[in-house]
Amino acid sequence: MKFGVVVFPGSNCDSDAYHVIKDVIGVDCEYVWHETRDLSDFQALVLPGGFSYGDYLRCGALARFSPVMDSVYRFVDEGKLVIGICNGFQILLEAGLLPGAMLSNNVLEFRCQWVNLRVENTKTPFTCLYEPGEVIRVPIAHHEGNYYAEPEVLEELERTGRVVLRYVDASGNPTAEANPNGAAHNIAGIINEKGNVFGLMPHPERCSESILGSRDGRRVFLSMIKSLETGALLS
Amino acid sequence: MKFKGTVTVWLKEGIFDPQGAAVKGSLEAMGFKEVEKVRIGKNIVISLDAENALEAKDLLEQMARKLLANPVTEAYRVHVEEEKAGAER
Amino acid sequence: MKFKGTVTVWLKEGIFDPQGAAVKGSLEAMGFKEVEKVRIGKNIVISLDAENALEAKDLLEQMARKLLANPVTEAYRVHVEEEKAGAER
Amino acid sequence: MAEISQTAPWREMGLKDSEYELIKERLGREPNYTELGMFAVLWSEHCAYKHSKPLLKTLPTKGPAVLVGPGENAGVVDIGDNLACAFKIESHNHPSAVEPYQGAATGIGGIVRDILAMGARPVLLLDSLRFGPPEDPKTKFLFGGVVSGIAGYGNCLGIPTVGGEVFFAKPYAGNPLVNVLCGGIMKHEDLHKGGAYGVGNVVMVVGHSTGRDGIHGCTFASDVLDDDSESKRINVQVGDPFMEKLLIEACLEMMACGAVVGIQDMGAAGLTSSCAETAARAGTGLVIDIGKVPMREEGMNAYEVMLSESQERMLLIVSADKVDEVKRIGAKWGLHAAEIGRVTDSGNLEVLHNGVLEASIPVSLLAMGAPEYTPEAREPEYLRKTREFSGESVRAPEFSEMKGILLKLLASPNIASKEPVFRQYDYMVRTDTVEGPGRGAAVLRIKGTKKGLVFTTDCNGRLVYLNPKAGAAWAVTEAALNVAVTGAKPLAITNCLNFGSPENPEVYWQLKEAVQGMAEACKALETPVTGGNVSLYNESDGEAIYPTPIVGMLGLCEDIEKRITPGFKNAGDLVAVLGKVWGDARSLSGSEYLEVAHGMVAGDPREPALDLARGIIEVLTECAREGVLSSAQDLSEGGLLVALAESCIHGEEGARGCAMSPKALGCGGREDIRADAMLFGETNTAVVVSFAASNEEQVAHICRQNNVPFAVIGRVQESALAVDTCGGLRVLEVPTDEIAHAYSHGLEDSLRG
Ligand SMILES: Nc1ncnc2c1ncn2[C@@H]1O[C@H](COP(=O)(O)OP(=O)(O)O)[C@@H](O)[C@H]1O
Ligand SMILES: [Mg+2]
Repeated sequence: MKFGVVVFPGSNCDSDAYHVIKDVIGVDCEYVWHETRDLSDFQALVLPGGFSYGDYLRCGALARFSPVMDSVYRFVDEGKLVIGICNGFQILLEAGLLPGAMLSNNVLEFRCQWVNLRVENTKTPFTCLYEPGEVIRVPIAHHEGNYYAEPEVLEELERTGRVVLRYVDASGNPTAEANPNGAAHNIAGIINEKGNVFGLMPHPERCSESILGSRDGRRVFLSMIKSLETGALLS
Repeated sequence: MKFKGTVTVWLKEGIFDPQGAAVKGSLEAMGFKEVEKVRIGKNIVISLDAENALEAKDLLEQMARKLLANPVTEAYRVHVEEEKAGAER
Repeated sequence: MKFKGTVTVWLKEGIFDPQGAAVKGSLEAMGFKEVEKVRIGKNIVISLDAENALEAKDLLEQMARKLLANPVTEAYRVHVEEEKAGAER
Repeated sequence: MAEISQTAPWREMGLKDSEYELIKERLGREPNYTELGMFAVLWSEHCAYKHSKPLLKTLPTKGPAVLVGPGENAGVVDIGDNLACAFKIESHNHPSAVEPYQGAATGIGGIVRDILAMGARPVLLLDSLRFGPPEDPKTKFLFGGVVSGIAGYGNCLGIPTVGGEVFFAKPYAGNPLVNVLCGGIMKHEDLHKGGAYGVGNVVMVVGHSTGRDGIHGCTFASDVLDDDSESKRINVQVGDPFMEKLLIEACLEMMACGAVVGIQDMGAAGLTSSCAETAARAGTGLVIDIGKVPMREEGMNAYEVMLSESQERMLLIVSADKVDEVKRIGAKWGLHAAEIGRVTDSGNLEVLHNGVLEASIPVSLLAMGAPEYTPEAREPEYLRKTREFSGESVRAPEFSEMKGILLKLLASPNIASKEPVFRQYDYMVRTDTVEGPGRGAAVLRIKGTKKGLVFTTDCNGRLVYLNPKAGAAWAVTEAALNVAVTGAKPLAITNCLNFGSPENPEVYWQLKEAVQGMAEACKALETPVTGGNVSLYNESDGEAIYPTPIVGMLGLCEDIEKRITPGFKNAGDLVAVLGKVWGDARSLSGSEYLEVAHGMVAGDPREPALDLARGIIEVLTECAREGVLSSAQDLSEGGLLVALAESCIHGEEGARGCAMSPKALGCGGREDIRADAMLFGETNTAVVVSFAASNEEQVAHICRQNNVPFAVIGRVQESALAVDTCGGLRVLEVPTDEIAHAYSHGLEDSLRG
C-alpha cells in the first residue's frame, strides 16, 4: 500500500502529512510533484494544506489547473482514496470533485486555533475508526474556510450523510459560537457521493502525536489504511 | 491588435459578503451615514492580443468562465476596449 | 435619491502585482498565449443616499481617499450612476 | 562628470559632503552617478553601521557553541547531533510606519532569506512589535496592518510564527517598531557562507525579476520620519510570499546538489550590497552585466538595477560546471536563474550594461570603507527628573484596592493575552511547535532527536529609557529566564538595537550605555551575541522612541519530554519564589503598575544581579533534569502577583488557583517594604515555581548549592488566587475565571476603546 502526497508550488503541509503517514504510522509514502501524470503506484492521495500558487485569485483556483489534476480525476474514477486537507479541500472544491465553494472566514481574519469537531458519519473510509458522534479536538489554520453551497446542495449533503465533520462546542453542540469561520451548517468536512473523496478544513496531521497535544487526528489516516486493507467501505 | 479587457467579478446576490459588511461598518463609524450597502468584488484587467474586439471578448469570456470566477459563488461581466498607446493603465 | 457608486482600486503602475503575475502564469499554462499582462484590483460597489449625483460623487471620493484605497500603493477611480430600482446589483 | 560636483546629488542620496570627499579621494577620481548611488546605499547607516560599529565591537561574540558569529548573514550555533541552528533578528520599522502591511510582510521575507543564505531551512519566526497607545486611531491602523502583514507573508511560507512581543507606549506612536526573528535548522555540513570565492565561478541571480521598487530603501531607513515620508512611499516594496516559498525550496535544492559556493540574500541595497559583500568577504572581485538581470520593467538603467530592492531574490556564486544544474532547478520551481557575471581577482566590482562599463569600484572601499563616527554622548536631561522618584512619590494603595489593580494590570494591553495577534499566525505548521505562543518562550521539537529549540524575544523599552545600561542587561536576563523556565539552557542571542538619532548626544549616550549593559549581561550568562541589526533614527516629530535593544534568545532543551511549563498542575503543590523579590519602592521603577495605576513613568531600575540570574538558570536546568518541578514562570511586567495569576490561568483543571503570603520573602521587620511593591514591583531575578511537597527538600537543596534564595510562599488550589498579609490577614481573593477574563479580553477591549 502506498500513499502519495501531492506537492503543488506553494504547498506547505506536504511534509507534515508525509511525516505522519511515513514516520508516525509507518506506511509507505511518496511525494508526488504536481507535474506528475502517472499515479498508478498509489492507492491513496493526500492533497495537503498550504498556499498553492500563493492562493492568489481564489484559494485552490490555480492549483486546479496543475497537470497532476487530470490524473487525480481518473484516480477518483477508479475508486481510490483522495483526502484534501485545508488548501487541499479548497482545491477539491475548485476542481468540482466536491460540491460548494469557500468564502472568507466571517471573522475576516486568518484563524489558527483548536476546534472541537463531531464525527457525523463513521461509515466512510476516512472515519471508520471513530465512534459515531464522537467529539475530537483538531487545529484549524485558514483564512477561507467558510463553506458555502446552495440550499439544495446542503440539503442533499445532510440527507445523504455526506457531512462528515461539524464544528461543535465541547459538549458536542453545533452552536454559532463554536463555528470559527461562518461555515454553512457548521460544516468542517464533506465527502463525495461515491465516498472516496474527502475534504476537510481542520488538520488531522497536526494532532497525530501526543507531544503535539492530541492524537485525535491519527485515526483519519488509520481509517484510510484499514479500509484499503479490508476493502470495506470502498465501492 | 492590442486590447484591454476588464473582467469584473462579484459575489452573487444573496451570498453574504463579510468584507463588504466590514467596510460598511467602518464607513459608518467614520461618519458616512448615507451608505446603505457595500459589496466588494474583483477587477481583473487583462492586456491581450486579438484579431478584433469580438475575438478578444470571446477569449476573456472563456478565461472568466474557466478560471477567473467561481460559478458557485460569483458572477462576472466582461468589458473590452482597444488599448490606447501610452494609456495610464 | 439613491445612487450606485463604484470605486475601482488598482495597484499603482510600477508596483509589482504578484497576484496578477500568478494569474497570468496560469492563463498561459491553460493555453491563453495571447495574454500580455494581468493586474488585479478591487471593485467596491456602494449604494448610498445623496441629494444629487455631484454630492454622491463627492462622498465616494472622500471614502476612497480615506479608507478604500491605500494612497501609498493604490490609485482609484470613482463612478456614479442613479440606482435603477430592481437592478441586479 | 564635472556636473556631479556642481549639483551635489550625494546630499539627496544621504551622503555628507565629507563622505563625498572621502570617496573621491579613495577612488582617485570623481564617481559617476551610478557609482555615487552605490556608495550612498552601502554607506548608509543601515548597511554600514557608521555610528554603531565601534560599540558593537564590545559585545562578546565567541563561545564553544558558536559556529558562525556576526559578519555573515546570520549567526549559527551548534545544537549537537551534528545539527546547527541559524538565527537572526532584523528591523523593518521605517517601511512599516509608512505601509504597515507590506512593511511587515517584506520584513519577514528579508529575515527568512538571511537564514536561508546560511544553508538552513527556516523553521520558525518571532515578531517583536511596538506601537503607540492602543486607543490612538493611528495605532489601530498600524497594528492591524502589521499583524496581518506578518500573517499574510509568514503563513503562506509555511513557517510557523511561534512567539514574540507586543508593547504599547506613547513614544512609539509615530514610529512603530517591527522586529522579526527567524530561526533555521541544518546539518553541520550544509553550512553555507556569503563569499564570492573562486575566480571564474559564476554569479547568478535567482528568484524574482528586478523592478524599480524600493530604490534607496536603506537610505530611507537611515532617515528620520517626517511629513515628507509620505512622498517616499513609492519606495514601498510589495512582497510576494508565494515566490519566496519557491525560492526557499529552490535554493535548498541548489545548495544540496553542491553547486553553490557562496550565497547571499538581496535585501537592503539589492545587487550592490550582495555583490560588494560577497566579494569583500572572499577578497575577490566581480564583473556583472546588468543587461542579463531578469527585469520586470522596461528601460531600467544601471543605477536603478543596482539599487533596486525588489524582493525575493538571492545572489548565488556557482561553480562554473554546475550552472546548468542550477538553471534546471530554477526552471523546475518556475524561477529565474540567470547568469549575470563572474568572480574575478581584480578586487573591483565592475558593472557593465550590455558590455559598456557603468561602474568600477574596489569592493573593500564599498563594503568596508565607510567612515566610522564616534559622536558625542551626553547623559540625558530627563534622567535627573525620573531618578527623583522615591517611595514618597506614590501613595501606597489600600488593601481593598489591590483586586482592582490586579485586574487592571492583567487587562493592560502590555500584559493581557496577545491571542488576538497570534491566532492570526499559523503557529502549528511543520508540526514541531510543542509550546506555541501565549505561554512564555516557544518550544519546538527537533524531529529525530529528543531535543527542543527554545526561542524568546524580550525588551522593556520603558526600563531602558529610565536606565539604559540596566534596562539592556535586564532584556538579556529576562530572555534568559524565559528560556530557563522551560528547563532549557540559554545558548546565544541575536539583537536589534532600535534607537533614535545617534547624532543626538543624549540618544548616543543611551545607545552606548545599553550596549555596555547588554555586553556585561551576555558575558555573565555566557550567551554570546551571534548577530543582529541596528535601527537608528527612530523618531517622529523630534521625539525619539524609548531606546529598545531587543534581545532574541536561543535555548536548547536536552529532553523535550522533561520541559517545564508555566501552568500549575496539581492542587496542593507548594508554590515558591526562587531568587529575589525586593518589595521596596525602587522595584516600582518603570513598572507597569506605576504607569497603569499611577500614570507615572519614573524611577531608576536596578541593574540585574547577574550572578543570581546565573544561579537561577542553573537551578532550573537541574530541576528540569531531575523532574522535580510542576511549573515555572518568570517575573516580568506586573511582578509577583501577575506571574502567579498567569500560572493560575494556564493551570490544569482543578489546579487553577493559588493561596500565597509574602511572609517567607522576609517582610517582617523591614522598613522599606511596601505591599504594592511586594506584589507588583518588577525584578528579573526571580521565578515562581510549584512542586509536590515531597520534592521540597530537593528543590531547596539545589537552590542552596547555587546560592539562590528559596522561599515557599503558598500552595496551589483549585480556582482562586488569594493573598494573605504577613500577619495572616486575607486581603485579596479573586476567582481565576475573573482573572482569566480580564487577561483574555484586555487587548481587544483597549484597541476598541
Ligand atoms: N506578537 C506576538 N506574536 C506571537 N506571539 C506573541 C506576540 N506577542 C506576545 N506573544 C506571546 O504571548 C506570550 C506572552 O508574551 P509576553 O508578555 O511578552 O511574555 P513574557 O512575559 O513571557 O516575555 C508569549 O508566549 C509570547 O510569545
Ligand atoms: Mg516579555
